[in-house]
Amino acid sequence: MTSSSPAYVEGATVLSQERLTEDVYRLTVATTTGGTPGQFYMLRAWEREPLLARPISVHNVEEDIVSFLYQVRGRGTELLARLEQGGKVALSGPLGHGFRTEGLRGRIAIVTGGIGIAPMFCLARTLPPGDVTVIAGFRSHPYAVAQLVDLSVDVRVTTEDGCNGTRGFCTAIFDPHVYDTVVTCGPMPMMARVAHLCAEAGVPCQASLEAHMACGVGACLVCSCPTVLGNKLVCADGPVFDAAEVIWHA
Amino acid sequence: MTSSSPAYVEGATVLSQERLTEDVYRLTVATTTGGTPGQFYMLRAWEREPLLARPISVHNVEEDIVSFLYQVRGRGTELLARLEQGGKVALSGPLGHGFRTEGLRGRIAIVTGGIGIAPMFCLARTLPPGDVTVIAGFRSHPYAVAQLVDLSVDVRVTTEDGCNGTRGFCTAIFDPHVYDTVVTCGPMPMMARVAHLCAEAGVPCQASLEAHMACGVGACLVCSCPTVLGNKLVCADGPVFDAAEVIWHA
Amino acid sequence: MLETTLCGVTLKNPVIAASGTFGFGAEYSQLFDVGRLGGICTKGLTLHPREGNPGLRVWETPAGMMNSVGLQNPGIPVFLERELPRMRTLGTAIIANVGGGDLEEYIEGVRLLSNADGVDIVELNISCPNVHEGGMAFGINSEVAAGVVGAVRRVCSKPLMVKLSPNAEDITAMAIACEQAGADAVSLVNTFKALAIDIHARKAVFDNVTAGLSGPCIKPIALRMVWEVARAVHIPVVGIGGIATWQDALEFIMAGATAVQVGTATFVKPTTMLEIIDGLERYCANEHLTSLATVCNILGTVPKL
Amino acid sequence: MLETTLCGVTLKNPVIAASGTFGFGAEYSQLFDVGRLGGICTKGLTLHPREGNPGLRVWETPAGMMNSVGLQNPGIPVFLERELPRMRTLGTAIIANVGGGDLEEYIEGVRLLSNADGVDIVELNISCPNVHEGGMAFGINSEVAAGVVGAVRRVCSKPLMVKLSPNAEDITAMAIACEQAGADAVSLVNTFKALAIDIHARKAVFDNVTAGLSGPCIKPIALRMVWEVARAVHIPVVGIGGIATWQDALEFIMAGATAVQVGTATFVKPTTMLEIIDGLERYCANEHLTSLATVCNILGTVPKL
Ligand SMILES: Cc1cc2nc3c(=O)[nH]c(=O)nc-3n(C[C@H](O)[C@H](O)[C@H](O)COP(=O)(O)OP(=O)(O)OC[C@H]3O[C@@H](n4cnc5c(N)ncnc54)[C@H](O)[C@@H]3O)c2cc1C
Ligand SMILES: Cc1cc2nc3c(=O)[nH]c(=O)nc-3n(C[C@H](O)[C@H](O)[C@H](O)COP(=O)(O)OP(=O)(O)OC[C@H]3O[C@@H](n4cnc5c(N)ncnc54)[C@H](O)[C@@H]3O)c2cc1C
Ligand SMILES: Cc1cc2nc3c(=O)[nH]c(=O)nc-3n(C[C@H](O)[C@H](O)[C@H](O)COP(=O)(O)O)c2cc1C
Ligand SMILES: Cc1cc2nc3c(=O)[nH]c(=O)nc-3n(C[C@H](O)[C@H](O)[C@H](O)COP(=O)(O)O)c2cc1C
Ligand code: FES
Ligand code: FES
Repeated sequence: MTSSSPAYVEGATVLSQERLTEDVYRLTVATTTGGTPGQFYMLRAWEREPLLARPISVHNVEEDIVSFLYQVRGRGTELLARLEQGGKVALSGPLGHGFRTEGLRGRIAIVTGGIGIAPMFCLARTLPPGDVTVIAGFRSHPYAVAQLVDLSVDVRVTTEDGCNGTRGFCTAIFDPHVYDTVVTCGPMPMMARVAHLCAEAGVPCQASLEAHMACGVGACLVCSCPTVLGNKLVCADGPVFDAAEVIWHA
Repeated sequence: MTSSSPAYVEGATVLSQERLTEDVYRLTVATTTGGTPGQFYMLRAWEREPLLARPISVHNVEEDIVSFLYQVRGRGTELLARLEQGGKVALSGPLGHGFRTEGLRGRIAIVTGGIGIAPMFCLARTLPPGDVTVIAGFRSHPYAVAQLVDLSVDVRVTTEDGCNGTRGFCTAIFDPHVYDTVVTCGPMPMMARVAHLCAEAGVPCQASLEAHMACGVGACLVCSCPTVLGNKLVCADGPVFDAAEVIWHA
Repeated sequence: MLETTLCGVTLKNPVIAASGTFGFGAEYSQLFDVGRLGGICTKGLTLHPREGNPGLRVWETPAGMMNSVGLQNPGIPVFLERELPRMRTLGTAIIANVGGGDLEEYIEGVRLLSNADGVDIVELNISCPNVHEGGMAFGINSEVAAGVVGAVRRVCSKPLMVKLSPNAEDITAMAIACEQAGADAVSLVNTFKALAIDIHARKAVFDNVTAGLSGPCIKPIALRMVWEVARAVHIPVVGIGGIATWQDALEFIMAGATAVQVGTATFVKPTTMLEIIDGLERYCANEHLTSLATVCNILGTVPKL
Repeated sequence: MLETTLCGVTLKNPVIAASGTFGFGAEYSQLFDVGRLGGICTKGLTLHPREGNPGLRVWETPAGMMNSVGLQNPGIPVFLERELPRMRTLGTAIIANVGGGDLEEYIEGVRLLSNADGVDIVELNISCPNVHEGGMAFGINSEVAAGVVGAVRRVCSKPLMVKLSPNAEDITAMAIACEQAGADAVSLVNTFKALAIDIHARKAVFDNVTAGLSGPCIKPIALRMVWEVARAVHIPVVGIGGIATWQDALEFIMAGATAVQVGTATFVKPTTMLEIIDGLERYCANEHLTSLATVCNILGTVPKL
């Protein structure tokens, strides 16, 4: 999981496609391109429509594989989900700046909402397990949690329908004061809330943002997000930002 | 094989897809929409591209199936060829005016080039076998011939590479004088030649024409072909025309 | 819920078959119940019969198609005698689309159509890119267009809808000019002038070199034009261009269209217009709208010009 | 075989990265050898830095995409200091694309670029549909455009290429006006002004309401415009709009383009331009062409205007 220089691979082979819940899948691809936690790839597994590739975070990396955890949202992810073992996928990556792991010290909270859990497995692997608490919120059935538990990480689950763990949002059981650093990924309103709580508590927080992308490499400027330092690019300056820099609710 | 009124069927089920040669397939679909020899269907088995459905002749009809014989030419036929048993295809048909079988009397020659043989199986089935000679030209390996032989039809094959039957074009072994009526389907230059030979010999000839189509029902006028009676529509006035009417080489 | 009034004519719903893509209605009635449509625009008619263009007439492009039909039609007298009576049995509004090679032909053609029982609206096509001598020539410059519309208006006792070209120099100015010259409505857009080249033959795919582009590919531009025009005129606007789903149709309505026309999408799937009607119906029900007029022209944050 | 001269500048090949889609070249050099390209057009530069537009900036459409970046750039002085030196190491021609809010900004911007070592060509963008105060305003009317081009010409010692908008009232007249005002070349097209509506939110997708459409969907229209312009002017024409394959590029060349620019297709597949170069190379070899000029502007059946 050392940082490697990005590449475009036209036909990477699908090693496996696992369906974890109704709409969440794990795709494992043979590629040596690697990546660090929080980095992402642009994926494309169709011929014409949709036009653009889709950004998906690195979920796990081994020497010669990269895996992705993703939720079917629209046409692009639906087509990704149709990939079968042996199929081909075009990918560019690893791209962007991931989590600043040098800044992750002391008691670390990883707060995620839904598919925001995707980049956290490879992150948690790099951290001392005893120091890490994952607070993961889901609408309903949780996913990708068992593998974190296997790392001996402390995992607390919330579900909106109460089918598992605490009923409610993950932010309800997240108290920033008991942590030294926080990492978050999930829907914007959730991350905004986490960022707000952390700011109040004076705890540093890194947030992995999303934006619609075209190039993924910083060339087209469509993925900008407003920060206190001006517009930044989610793909090239991020996707991970210091939450205090981001202008939430812009 | 009686004439039936056309219908649009959004998801007809594929019963079988057989590959006959490298690029020729037979697709059999469950539908009760029927059709007469020389009629065609507009087929579509993909979501967006190409935009338009593709016209394919009725190859054979039973009570609740229709089959098609087709050659992969471009994207549309390539996608048709990807259909598997159980898959779905959208079809409109049967469309157009087929062969005027009431005009097929005496000794009948069916002269085809390449995939032009497609509509001839269901035609030959309706004719008295002893009266029918099929002269079928192919570039290389013949296809869809055995089933005609099974009908006890006299079949003569030519191949351009000489791998089977007489080497050369089918028109080289076609003498119109020994027939009372002629039916032809194949590449335009070949049909033009057949039409010319028939005209010289004073033998009536019916030709099944091709044109790029959009609607297939006579609504858009893109499939016009010049005839001595003015522009006619291949989809609605044809695809089968009296060869003497057609202005070949327009 | 979907009933729509378009320049005084009541349509069952705002979904109309676009000219040149639906023949005279009977063709598609083989495949579905065309009586459910809000209306049908006839194939472009001219006073005199026309053979249309020679050579290839259709070509596919990414998410679109080009056509070069060139106003092939039997002429208005034959239409009135042979096609109109049959159209009148279809149970939907009849919009006669009329083109012309010169001003005289337009005037004479409209006069005949205007006197015909059963024609509900006359749609004046000043925007066909596929005829050399005319048609689009009238649809580029606003003053020229106003001249034709004014002249035709004088002989037209039916509601007069003018169909605009996206190739116009300034489509908003064009719409205003048509309104001032007496148009009761405008419909837009016709096809975009486009080119395809056969690299093997080293020549244009079409004998006429250029041809008209239609289909989903043009929708974003057509929608922008409809929005611009709807803000600028006070007559109804009928939206056309790449509409393939009820969501597309609703976008045009939200941009200010009173009704929509669907062309190319019918080739893709013959029942497209029925699905659009059903979808709009469901939308109204779900959103508790008594009429689509509620959501018409709602990008109103920007003031009317 | 592919070597191409564009207003006196020798390009390795006629395939250029389009402005705004390729940053300053270094971004994509992560993914492929950008030194193989014929040239790179910089992101649109303005004298003063710009933050670009707020809100969503990209939206997909059938076979295309809309963008509303709005000339976000660090300003020409910062470009010259920070980006140009790095660009010069890439080993390909550098075309500085320059926009502006008013005439003064254009003139001052071009003056700075014109004096910079390493800028091979200045591409004057009078056609950006995404900036309120300017840009496209200059690209609609030929006389207005001629005014800007003339003024800029006087301060520009580099070859001056003017980038035209497909939203121009009359793109042929526009090209002629630019030629007469001193342009050394024209490039076309920029993006088409287009609209997308979020039917759930009942408002435009983009804060600016309209945005610029690019990608394969626009190719047939862009190709027609290139053909029309190439017949009308005597300066080189650079073709842009939806080019995604070598066959597309060849169509533009056959329509009269000396070179082509590729934008959106690079997002679809980063190595698109390399494939286009390889494809053109193979084509020339197969057809025994010593230069693509042989097949440039071969729809010549129609006489030059
Ligand atoms: C850096 C980055 C990393 C990501 N990592 C993951 C991941 O690991 N797993 C995962 O499931 N998803 C991830 N996403 C989100 C993923 O890119 C989108 O869900 C996907 O692009 C949707 O494509 P679609 O064609 O399925 O949906 P569309 O039909 O394009 O859209 C469906 C819905 O998703 C929204 N959407 C579309 N594209 C994006 C986007 N780029 N960002 C945010 N919302 C979008 C649309 O607005 C719409 O509401 C990531 C996004 C970014 C920017
Ligand atoms: C009435 C009718 C009946 C037909 N019956 C059969 C049949 O039974 N079996 C069969 O294999 N084919 C048949 N065809 C031809 C078939 O429609 C075309 O081969 C097919 O549309 C090509 O589509 P594509 O997307 O694969 O190729 P494209 O990529 O569209 O084109 C590949 C090549 O085929 C040519 N072509 C494309 N469409 C047509 C067309 N409609 N007519 C003629 N040439 C075309 C193109 O010019 C090009 O040279 C019939 C055509 C018509 C009009
Ligand atoms: C094959 C074809 C023929 C057409 N003929 C006419 C015509 O005769 N008169 C006219 O006003 N528009 C004509 N049009 C334009 C359509 O009515 C419509 O304006 C255009 O196709 C855009 O809509 P669409 O994208 O839904 O097809 C024609 C379009 C096509 C595709
Ligand atoms: C995201 C994006 C940003 C663009 N920015 C600029 C720009 O700054 N200056 C400019 O002249 N053109 C700009 N363009 C237009 C492109 O250079 C090109 O003219 C247009 O996209 C059509 O080509 P395509 O279809 O190959 O993308 C931009 C296009 C895109 C997609
Ligand atoms: S996606 Fe192109 S700059 Fe970020
Ligand atoms: S394909 Fe439309 S009229 Fe023949």
